Amino acid sequence: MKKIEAIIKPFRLDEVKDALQQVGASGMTITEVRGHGRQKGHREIYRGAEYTVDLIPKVKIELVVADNAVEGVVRTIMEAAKTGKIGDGKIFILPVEDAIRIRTGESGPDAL
Amino acid sequence: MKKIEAIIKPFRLDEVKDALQQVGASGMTITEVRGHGRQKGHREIYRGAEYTVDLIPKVKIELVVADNAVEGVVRTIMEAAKTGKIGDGKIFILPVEDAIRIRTGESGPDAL
Amino acid sequence: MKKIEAIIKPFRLDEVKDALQQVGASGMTITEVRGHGRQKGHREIYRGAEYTVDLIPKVKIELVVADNAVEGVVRTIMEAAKTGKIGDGKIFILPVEDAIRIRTGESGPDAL
Amino acid sequence: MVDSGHTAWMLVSTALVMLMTPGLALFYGGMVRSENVLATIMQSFSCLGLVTVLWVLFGYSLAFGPDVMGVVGSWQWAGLSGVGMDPGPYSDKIPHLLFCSFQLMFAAITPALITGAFAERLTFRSFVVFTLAWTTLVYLPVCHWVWGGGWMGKLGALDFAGGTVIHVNSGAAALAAALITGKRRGYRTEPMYPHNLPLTMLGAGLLWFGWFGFNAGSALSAGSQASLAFLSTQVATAAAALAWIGCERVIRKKPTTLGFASGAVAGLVAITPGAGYIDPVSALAVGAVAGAVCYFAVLMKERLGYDDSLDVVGIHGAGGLWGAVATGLFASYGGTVLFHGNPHQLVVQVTGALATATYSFLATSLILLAMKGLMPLRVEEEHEVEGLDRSEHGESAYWIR
Amino acid sequence: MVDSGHTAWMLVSTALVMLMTPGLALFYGGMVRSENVLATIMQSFSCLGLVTVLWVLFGYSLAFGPDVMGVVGSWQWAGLSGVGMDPGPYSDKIPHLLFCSFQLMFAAITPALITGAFAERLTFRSFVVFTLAWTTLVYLPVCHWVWGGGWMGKLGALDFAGGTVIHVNSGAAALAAALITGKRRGYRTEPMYPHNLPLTMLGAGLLWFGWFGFNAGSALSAGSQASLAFLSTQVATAAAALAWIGCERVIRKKPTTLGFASGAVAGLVAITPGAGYIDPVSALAVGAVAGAVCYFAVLMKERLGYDDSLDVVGIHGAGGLWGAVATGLFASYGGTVLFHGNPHQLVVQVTGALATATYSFLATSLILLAMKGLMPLRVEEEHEVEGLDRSEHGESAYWIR
Amino acid sequence: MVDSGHTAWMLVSTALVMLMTPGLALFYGGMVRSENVLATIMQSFSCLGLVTVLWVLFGYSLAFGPDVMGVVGSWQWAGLSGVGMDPGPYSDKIPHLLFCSFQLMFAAITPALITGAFAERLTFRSFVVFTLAWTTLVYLPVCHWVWGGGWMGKLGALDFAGGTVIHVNSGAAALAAALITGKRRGYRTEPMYPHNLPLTMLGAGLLWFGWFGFNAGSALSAGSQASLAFLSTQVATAAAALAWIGCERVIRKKPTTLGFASGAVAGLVAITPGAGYIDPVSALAVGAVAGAVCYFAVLMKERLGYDDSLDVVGIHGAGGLWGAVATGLFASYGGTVLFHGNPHQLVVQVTGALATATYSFLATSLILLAMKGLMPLRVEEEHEVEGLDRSEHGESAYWIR
Ligand SMILES: Nc1ncnc2c1ncn2[C@@H]1O[C@H](COP(=O)(O)OP(=O)(O)O)[C@@H](O)[C@H]1O
Ligand SMILES: Nc1ncnc2c1ncn2[C@@H]1O[C@H](COP(=O)(O)OP(=O)(O)O)[C@@H](O)[C@H]1O
Ligand SMILES: Nc1ncnc2c1ncn2[C@@H]1O[C@H](COP(=O)(O)OP(=O)(O)O)[C@@H](O)[C@H]1O
Repeated sequence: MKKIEAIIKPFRLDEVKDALQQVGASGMTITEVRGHGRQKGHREIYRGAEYTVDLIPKVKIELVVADNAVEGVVRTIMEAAKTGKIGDGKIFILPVEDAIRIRTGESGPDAL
Repeated sequence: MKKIEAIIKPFRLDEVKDALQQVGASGMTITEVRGHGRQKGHREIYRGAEYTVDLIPKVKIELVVADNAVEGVVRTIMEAAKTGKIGDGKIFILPVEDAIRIRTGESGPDAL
Repeated sequence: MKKIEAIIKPFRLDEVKDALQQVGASGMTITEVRGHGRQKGHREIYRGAEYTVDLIPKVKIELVVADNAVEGVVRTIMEAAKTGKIGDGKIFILPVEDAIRIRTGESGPDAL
Repeated sequence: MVDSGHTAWMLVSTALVMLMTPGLALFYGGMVRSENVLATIMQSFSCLGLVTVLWVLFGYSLAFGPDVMGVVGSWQWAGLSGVGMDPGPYSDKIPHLLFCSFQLMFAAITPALITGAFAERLTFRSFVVFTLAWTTLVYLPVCHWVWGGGWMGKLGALDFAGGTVIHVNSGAAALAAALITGKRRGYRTEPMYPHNLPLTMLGAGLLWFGWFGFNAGSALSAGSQASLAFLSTQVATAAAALAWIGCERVIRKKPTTLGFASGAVAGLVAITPGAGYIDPVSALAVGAVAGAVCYFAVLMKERLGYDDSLDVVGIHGAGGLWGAVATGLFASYGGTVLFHGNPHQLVVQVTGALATATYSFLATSLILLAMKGLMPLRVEEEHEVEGLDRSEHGESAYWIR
Repeated sequence: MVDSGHTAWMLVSTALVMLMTPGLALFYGGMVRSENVLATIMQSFSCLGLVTVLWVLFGYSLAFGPDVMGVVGSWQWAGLSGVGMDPGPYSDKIPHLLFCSFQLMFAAITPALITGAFAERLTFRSFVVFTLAWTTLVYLPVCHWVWGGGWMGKLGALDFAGGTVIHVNSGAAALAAALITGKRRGYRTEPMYPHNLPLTMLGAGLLWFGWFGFNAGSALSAGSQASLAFLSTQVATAAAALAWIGCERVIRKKPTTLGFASGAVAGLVAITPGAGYIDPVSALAVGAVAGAVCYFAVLMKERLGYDDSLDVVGIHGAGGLWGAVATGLFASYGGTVLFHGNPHQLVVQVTGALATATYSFLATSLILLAMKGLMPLRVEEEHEVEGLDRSEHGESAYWIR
Repeated sequence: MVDSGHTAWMLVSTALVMLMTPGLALFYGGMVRSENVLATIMQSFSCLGLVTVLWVLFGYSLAFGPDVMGVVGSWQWAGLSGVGMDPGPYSDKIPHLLFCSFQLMFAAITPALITGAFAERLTFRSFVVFTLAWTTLVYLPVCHWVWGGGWMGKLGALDFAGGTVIHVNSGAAALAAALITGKRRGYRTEPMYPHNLPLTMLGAGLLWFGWFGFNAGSALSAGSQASLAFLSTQVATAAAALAWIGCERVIRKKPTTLGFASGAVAGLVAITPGAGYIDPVSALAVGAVAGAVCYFAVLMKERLGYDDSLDVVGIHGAGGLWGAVATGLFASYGGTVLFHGNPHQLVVQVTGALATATYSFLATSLILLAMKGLMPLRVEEEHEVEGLDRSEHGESAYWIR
């Protein structure tokens, strides 16, 4: 099993979520994060002063999937999340040793 | 060392936290996340319109533990988090290569 | 590639971020989390009652870096995040199998 | 004859008392958990809706209509028939309709106060039934007893702006409601922090502001007594807020913001029955004692074990009782009292307050027990965990990115 | 001669109507997504700024200055010349300046109401240009027609507090604005929840409170008519709020908090033209119908497909039209109407409302189309996604840890 | 003789000024970081508590009691003895007690304004000591000088509603306080954004609303002067808000919401001393200049390097000074001034304002330096990082899920 972590632009979330559901990957966990990278932040004004806010709101999607599903899921995310502009985000793939469903105690790919 | 990631129902957090503390696993990090899976979302009404909110509030608990502690921790979480209803969540186990305590620089299991 | 996860005190975030940028590690993702560990929580008062809040606000920094950059990044974080007091936090290192840049499709270390 | 100045003041006072209900909605709303804030706000706002309709149809008549044996008003003024643009029997300086509107706002906020006792667990449906029944069976008669020509007013009980009618009454009802609806799931085992204290402080500010209409408006005219009531209100509120945070400082080491607000409300409650009778320096004493009394009354809840979510008993009940007594001790305009040589007044005050508390407690219990037989009072456990905003109203309060 | 009582009431009423614009800012602000809340609040507040300056320079003169052929006021009072501390032609009991201030607050809130239609997409610059143009070309003449000595007032149209001038007018303009500015990006495909409903409820509370100044203040005196308007306002609001959540209960199974607030505003709108003429029991009917009519008008938006972000058409447009009709049906003081044997009044009411709606719709369309030729109305798509708070104002609303 | 109309207006004005302190609490509270919002709100509310008690005990007497050598009032009215329900020496139309209440609200908000200068770092204990000392040693005498029969009033200084007494005074004190308490940890190296701008905008709305009581209420009657003051206030506020965002547009490219609110407050401050004397068109000028002056005064802070957290100096200090001058330029009722041929008045205005600023700056410095010798002024560094809500009050503002 692998864990796929995708950092995407928040307004693509609905599209990505729907696309994943259509390829059968309905289990996922979403976190609101802030990202720092090439995409430039914006300036905020507070009375006299001006600040640069360089942490940009992003959404992290985490899915644990069986090994053979990785490629499809990654492709789906890339297609749905892409706007072609800087800041579209990254996908990382990490190894997972086991997964357990709390409700039933099932483990391994069955638990997903 | 392993990293245990548990996605649970928010209202079980206190119980899980207390149970973990009792088995000696007091170090942990909690994130508020939203989950998508078999558990159905709920409908929200906004003036005329109705929407389905299918991202459900969950809590993610992350603990890095020594290899021999994994089993006990997983069991403890399962017992404390289980309600038996859909949406109880998952536990994932990931390999960790190293851990460092910032304050002292200790590393490996000593850092936990 | 490795994923470096650092749990630090929120008020050190700016310093850590700046220090990382100076060593060339500008890509990172930040999450607001709450931590439980040796650092004691504080008491909150609500009319008659008193509660102990033992989940302390922390910030999690995640960076995926090439293998040879790990040491430098870890050192940088340690220096910038350290206050010497309990609760300074931890750094965890996890293996990453692949990374993809959504915008271009580049993968591996090039995607970082 | 209608006087423009008095009418101006009473129009404003009526608007101010109206504002107290939204103020209360926010005061209470900030104190519950974030998944129940809308349900809590909704209950207060709904009281404005429900009681207004009831008041026009028959409420005003039963409370203030021609007296029937000292117990209740007659149906003669139902549908506000005969309640017109000329002055009525309760004031010869303002239109009768305006007096009716002013009193309506008191009737609307009283059941809203009670909602604090059963916050975070009642179904909206039960709340609606309860509010209609309680207003009809408890508020209207008690209001009549004191202000509408009923027995308590005839006895000589002093209740300038509703310490007994509104606060003792809602406090006693709250106790019954807390006991009968039972504790919130997780009470005392899970943390139940206020989710938005700035909202609560805003609510407290609006309550304080609106209360000038409540207390100084109860003079029914813009003159000396209104001015006295105004200043006494301000002074007692300030003293009570300081007293509460003083107690906190001593007992818990830290004065809290919520404590300040709670103390302020305690002071507002306690000065209510005597506002137009008590001089400002005595008001200092009334307020200071109110802050301490209510602080300890709230602490006592922990010992007694019932779950009065937002401390209606500790603040409105205890504060209202102390206010009734304090009026019997300190009133110096509009009647002689203990400290001015008339111990009898104190007896009258205590009698009135206790009679009201007893009636209200019993009648509220009967209403709720009857309801319990007919419908579930509380939401299902699962919904209580998920929060009432979603389960009862299909809404979420916040979507902040 | 200036009367202190009437003046007191009108000073307060003016302040209350002023407060409605910040109230509206929060009511609207809570309903948009969190990345647009400041831009939304900013538009309402800016109306207070822009219209105040315009009013002093020439607005009051064009609206209320000496009549020019029933269509508009003359420039005679520009810079408020001749508008002084003595009573003017519109009231002999309050200073002319005070009447001018009272009317200013109405002029300020009307364009603020329209901003709900194009919320979350207009540039701040377009908003400023639009508000200045619309106030000058639409509000001032319509106001003159009804209240400043123009043709509609002469025709005998009853509009006690601005149902036509403010609500029908802003509702029709909102429809034009929604059609011409186009839908928000993602409308109907992405969720667009209100981001902070407690803020919206607070706004609703302030609107309700301020509306007593709006309606009861429109009597221009503190007497019987103000008292009647006050109570009718309260009653219609309550009935409409209950009617709305009643409809929700039947159709969607759940009564909502936002529904209560929306219904309340619908009731406030509908009673506005008749507040000083309609008795409280009839006000119950006016309100109840208003709640249901507006509920369905809002639902209809879904079918018709335009994106009136915050339902200005459904609430102010539909509610305003019903109010104009209802005044022709129920008014019993200050004129005879249908239910009191004068069907002609109904014709006058409908004529006035439709004429206003038509003029407002057409003139607003022309203004916006002309602007569209000169500047981009909407922010760039990227900025719409990112939120207007950042792109237009360089700010973020919340940094809550 | 007590007049019902004037009394009605003054009751309302007093309530409106009271509301400004909670309004300020929210205005300030929204501007600090989320871990200090309660501490900030608490300071404003506490001023209402502390100053009210002090006022009744001796404050009113020292400020308004029989004059002692032009410097301070006597103790004769301590405990409000002799301050009764009949009119007093300051107005023959309203009860003396009411005048005393009205003035109390001014005394309460003034130290609350100062709290913006040392926000996010003072201990609650120091704040309490400072507020009591400052009110006694600075506010009471300055108030006496201008309004209580003291030397400044005798000199002929015009200060209609407290531009000097409240704003110049608090602005100068704020400068001393910012200098002596020192900068916040991380000032200029860490971002210190406002954490909740909608809250700030709400506060601004309430301040604006309440300020009508402050300025128009200062006529002490409901008549022509109150009406003039009302409109001038509205006009100056609008103009100043637009001027501020205009400056932002030019200099930073983007008009901000906080800028609008800041400009509005600047306008309210600047028109305060002249509200009852300045015609609406001149008020446009007063406001427009105020917006620009305060905008640049705030920018200057960046250069001068002190940390006046919420810009009390830049807004109340600079705005107050400009207001004093503007009154000497534009006042046209109640005195002749520069633009009406009396240059001397300008000299008097400047003298009064500078004398107040000097006294206030020096006395505030002495108070704080003395306190510094006796107790720590600031919280420990660790607590400053963690936030004052937790360390000083044991509370968290938000628990939003
Ligand atoms: N090395 C990294 N480790 C973790 N997260 C990263 C890394 N680099 C980028 N990110 C995340 O991806 C987001 C997008 O990256 P950015 O460099 O702005 O654009 P792009 O991916 O188009 O090159 C960042 O905001 C950050 O959240
Ligand atoms: N494949 C997955 N990867 C990551 N998170 C998942 C995955 N599947 C489920 N989850 C998380 O677990 C939660 C519970 O899953 P769900 O399918 O609703 O119930 P159950 O675990 O009882 O089958 C989801 O809300 C989601 O947060
Ligand atoms: N085993 C663990 N797994 C995951 N996170 C941990 C673990 N131990 C500690 N943490 C995180 O690190 C933070 C600091 O740990 P703590 O024990 O308080 O201090 P220190 O690191 O100085 O010993 C905790 O608040 C928690 O977020």
